[in-house]
Amino acid sequence: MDKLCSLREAITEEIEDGMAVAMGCTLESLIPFAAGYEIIRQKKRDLTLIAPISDIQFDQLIGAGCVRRVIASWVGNVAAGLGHNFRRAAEEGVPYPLEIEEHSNFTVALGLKAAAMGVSFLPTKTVRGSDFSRAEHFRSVTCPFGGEELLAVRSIVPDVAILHVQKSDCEGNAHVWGNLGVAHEAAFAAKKVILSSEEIVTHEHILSDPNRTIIPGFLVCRVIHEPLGSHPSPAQGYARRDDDFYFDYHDLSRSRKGTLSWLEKWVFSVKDHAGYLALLGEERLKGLKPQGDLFSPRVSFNF
Amino acid sequence: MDKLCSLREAITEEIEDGMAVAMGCTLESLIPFAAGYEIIRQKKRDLTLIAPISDIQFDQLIGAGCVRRVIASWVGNVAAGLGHNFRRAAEEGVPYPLEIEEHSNFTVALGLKAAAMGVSFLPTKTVRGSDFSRAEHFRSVTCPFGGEELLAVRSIVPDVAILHVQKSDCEGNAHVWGNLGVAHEAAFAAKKVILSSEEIVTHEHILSDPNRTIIPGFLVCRVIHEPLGSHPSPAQGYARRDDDFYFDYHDLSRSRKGTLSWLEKWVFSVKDHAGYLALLGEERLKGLKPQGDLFSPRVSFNF
Amino acid sequence: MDYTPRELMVVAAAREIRDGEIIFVGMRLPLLGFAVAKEIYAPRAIGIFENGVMRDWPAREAFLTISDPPNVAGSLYCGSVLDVMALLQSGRVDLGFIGGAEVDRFGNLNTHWVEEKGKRIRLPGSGGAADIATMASRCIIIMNHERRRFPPKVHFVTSAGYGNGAHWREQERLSGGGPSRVITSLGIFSFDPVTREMVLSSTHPGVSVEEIQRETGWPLRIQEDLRETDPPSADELAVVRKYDPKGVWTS
Amino acid sequence: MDYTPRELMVVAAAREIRDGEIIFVGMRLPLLGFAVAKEIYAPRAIGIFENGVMRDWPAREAFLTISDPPNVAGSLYCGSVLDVMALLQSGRVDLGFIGGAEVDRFGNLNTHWVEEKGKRIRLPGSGGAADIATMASRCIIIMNHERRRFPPKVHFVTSAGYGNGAHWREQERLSGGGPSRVITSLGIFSFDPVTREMVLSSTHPGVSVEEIQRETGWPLRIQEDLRETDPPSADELAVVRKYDPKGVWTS
Repeated sequence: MDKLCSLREAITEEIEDGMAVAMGCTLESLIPFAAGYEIIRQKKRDLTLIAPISDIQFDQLIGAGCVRRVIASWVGNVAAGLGHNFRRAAEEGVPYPLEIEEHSNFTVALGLKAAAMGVSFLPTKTVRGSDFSRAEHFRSVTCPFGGEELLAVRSIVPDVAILHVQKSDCEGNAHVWGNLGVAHEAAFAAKKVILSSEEIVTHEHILSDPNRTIIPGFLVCRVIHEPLGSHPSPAQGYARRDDDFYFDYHDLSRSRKGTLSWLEKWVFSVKDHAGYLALLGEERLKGLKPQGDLFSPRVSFNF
Repeated sequence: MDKLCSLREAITEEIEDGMAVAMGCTLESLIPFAAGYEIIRQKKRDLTLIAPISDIQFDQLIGAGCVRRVIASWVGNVAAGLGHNFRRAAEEGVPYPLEIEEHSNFTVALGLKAAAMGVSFLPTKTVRGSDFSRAEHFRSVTCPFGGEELLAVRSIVPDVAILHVQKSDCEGNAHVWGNLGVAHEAAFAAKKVILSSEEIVTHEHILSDPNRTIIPGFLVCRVIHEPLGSHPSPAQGYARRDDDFYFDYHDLSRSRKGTLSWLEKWVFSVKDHAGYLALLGEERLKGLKPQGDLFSPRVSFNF
Repeated sequence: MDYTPRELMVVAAAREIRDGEIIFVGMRLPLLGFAVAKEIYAPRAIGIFENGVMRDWPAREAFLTISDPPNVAGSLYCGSVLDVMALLQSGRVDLGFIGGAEVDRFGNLNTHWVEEKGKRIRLPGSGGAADIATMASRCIIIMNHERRRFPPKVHFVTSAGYGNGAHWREQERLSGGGPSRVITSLGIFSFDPVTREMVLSSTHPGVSVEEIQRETGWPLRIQEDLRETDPPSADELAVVRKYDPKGVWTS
Repeated sequence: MDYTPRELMVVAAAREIRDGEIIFVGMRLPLLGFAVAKEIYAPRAIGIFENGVMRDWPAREAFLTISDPPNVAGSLYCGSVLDVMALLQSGRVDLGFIGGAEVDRFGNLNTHWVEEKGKRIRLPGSGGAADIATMASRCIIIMNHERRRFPPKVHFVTSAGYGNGAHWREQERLSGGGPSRVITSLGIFSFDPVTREMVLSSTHPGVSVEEIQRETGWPLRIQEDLRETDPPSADELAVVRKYDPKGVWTS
């Protein structure tokens, strides 16, 4: 079944106000920024965002007023520091008050893994002694064998996971490489998955390396062909990180006014991701093109 | 650190009587038969064997008198049916009585995963209602969130995991592809790992595709270069399954005497795996060579 | 039309697969059934295997175990046991095929041990069968129909069906739906929606109810509109023979 | 010899790494410390990153986040957050580097919120720091030494050190060993083995005890044999500059 569509169509039809959306699940790379921009453009509201760390994506969506709640371990600007919109929302309720379900990287991963595994919790030894471990999504559980007391992490079930991948076929069978973060867990935890992909490849291409398939297509509802759809975050083999973009965002988002002008320029004034890339300009995009000769060796599936 | 050695040396120095050994963890493929034969040759005793299903490997080791206990979900001969030596040990204590920790495929995987994760149990919904779920390695645990009652699977900690892989460097960094079974879980659960490998590749070769690394070398104590070390089980890209070998074993192992003569011929009468391969003969080995042109596409790690 | 009893069983299994479903397949007859379904009724079905392999098309080459290279090459996804079991536990597997040495009137299966002439025979164990039986949305049991394999109560419950009937699965909180059919070498059974007892719903062509009763260890319950199993169509048979040209599984 | 305070901190971090250890690295100074250690003291150390990457050699190219392509290419292992956290939880990570906005006298770290002029400032949160603090065999805390960052008690415990001291970690059953050192821009601290209080063990060249006391929010405890931190050797400095030629992290 061909699931190819535009980002606009995917976000219009699959994302409803109030949904819990996992995105930015590979940490600082392959963040589905283009999808995030489209969510902002369509003025989705009251979303719950889920990820360990997704660099400035959560800050952008919070600043744009799309978010009511985050389930995360870290929200900010990884290279530059604090997330100004996250701060404004958490400190002053601007543009909206923000609920925060506090996690560590590990506990977000465990919560998603629990959902992916179909169980309501997973036990862990982590974050004992941290003040945020007293929150309601952590509870004590006793090992029925040794009697050891562990912390139970409540499962985290996204309504949707949005992932940017390197290769997908039209059915959403996707090859991903590089650091995987919690991408696999999020895809299997979510009720449905939206993929944006650097390349659309043939089904046969996917089948020629089934070990590279991180997401099987039967979990996926929409596939968008969106090269550079993770800009400014990197996509191994396809795009370097656009560091300046993060620093510029950091500077401009210091004020609410600056944030609004940033959003106007990069999101609202352009129609879609093609418009965004045009705004970045060819020269800048050329500078993000990977160089080198680092290819994986082919392996044999012969028999 | 170069960990290359002979199978004889690895088994002599790393396997002690009474140890818990995970082997055959990729189910019916990549079973480390050569390592199993060396364990038999060295007359190791009182081992606990761990795997979901490892085709005839457990039956061989039981028949050879090496085993006191199995932690498994299935012991037999996958294509031919029952495991005669398993039966004799379980029914009549021949050559030795056998303790069986009964599992399903999923619960073996969960027990190993618990150990790999460093927790004493993992919760599950499986095998409820099965008579073997009343055994002591399964206990009830209540979810501290919804109050749901789940089954806790006790962690399974192998002293050693023995894995056959397609490629390893001298330090034990290993690329594996095809079905992965519980290989990754077993490697991370075990106190140490022994690898036999179809190919020894350079360290640079491993680093050129880090997503293919299923076992990082720092978990590994010994690496053995042993082409066809999984015979008669298949190694994707390197060897087909030798079906007749399993059927012949099945026929001969029907009797205790037949088993002893099988062991004499294929294990004790040969010095090592080279001798075993010589006994199989070039013609037979040629017939197991993979054919075709099924190679994975190269992916780019450029930046 | 000429066909073997096993070819009929394969086709009966295939007819149970709906398009788009995720199926825990296994080897032998269900694998062929998956092939027939894919080629005729259910082109979008996905077959998953307990070793971590997922396929959207059955392999063309013959093989004896699910981890054999022909079943791995050209697959959709190669991962771990936990990956596929996670799908099962999270309720995403629509259908699983299982079998065993014994099945009883409530669809409980035994692959642990049986008694023959007063002697206990040890069998291989669960494998993934107990996982499928517990958690798949529905299961189909495939069995050779012999009296010793159809006792009123199995010696040991490896893979739970409906326990002792009625609300047992709900009481024991099994997450899957339980067995929906038993396809045997003689006929096809479904389960009474209230008592959860096995009910004969069709007899294979040329098989009498009496013969089935003779090979069943409890008084048969028979569906009111008992039918004869539809024989394989030419199309169905063509697919079976395409995937098992030498009759390794179906002769 | 000419060096910056940060170069000294990098070298001090490097000297804490023993050969063959598995280290949770992180970005900035610890990443450079890992490079120095690998090239000089600890050629067999393994660096792991919370995004799932494991490396046996630091990347030569500069980069700003652990998921940047230079840190991925040429790595040993690329997996998941759970893969690396499993190593931590199973007690196999020897050392982790962490930092924060505040550290207190028992080595507790805060990256959640602080107060400035009566106003609450929201910080980014734990990331992986709480995981490392709880479970690594030992942790090293790296901090700019400023009085507002060294309160007697942190506003919020993000990453637990020794809690309120003495046997707190054992009572709370934290599986890791806790912080072993605090490397600051002014000196190096260890922890009293009984009270678990931070103890000044060396002052950086040119820094007085009085200056450190001034920047510390509680009465300093000072080790009897207080030393001066060994300045970077030429070899150490050469490696720092090889990996940070433009002084992005160390100027």
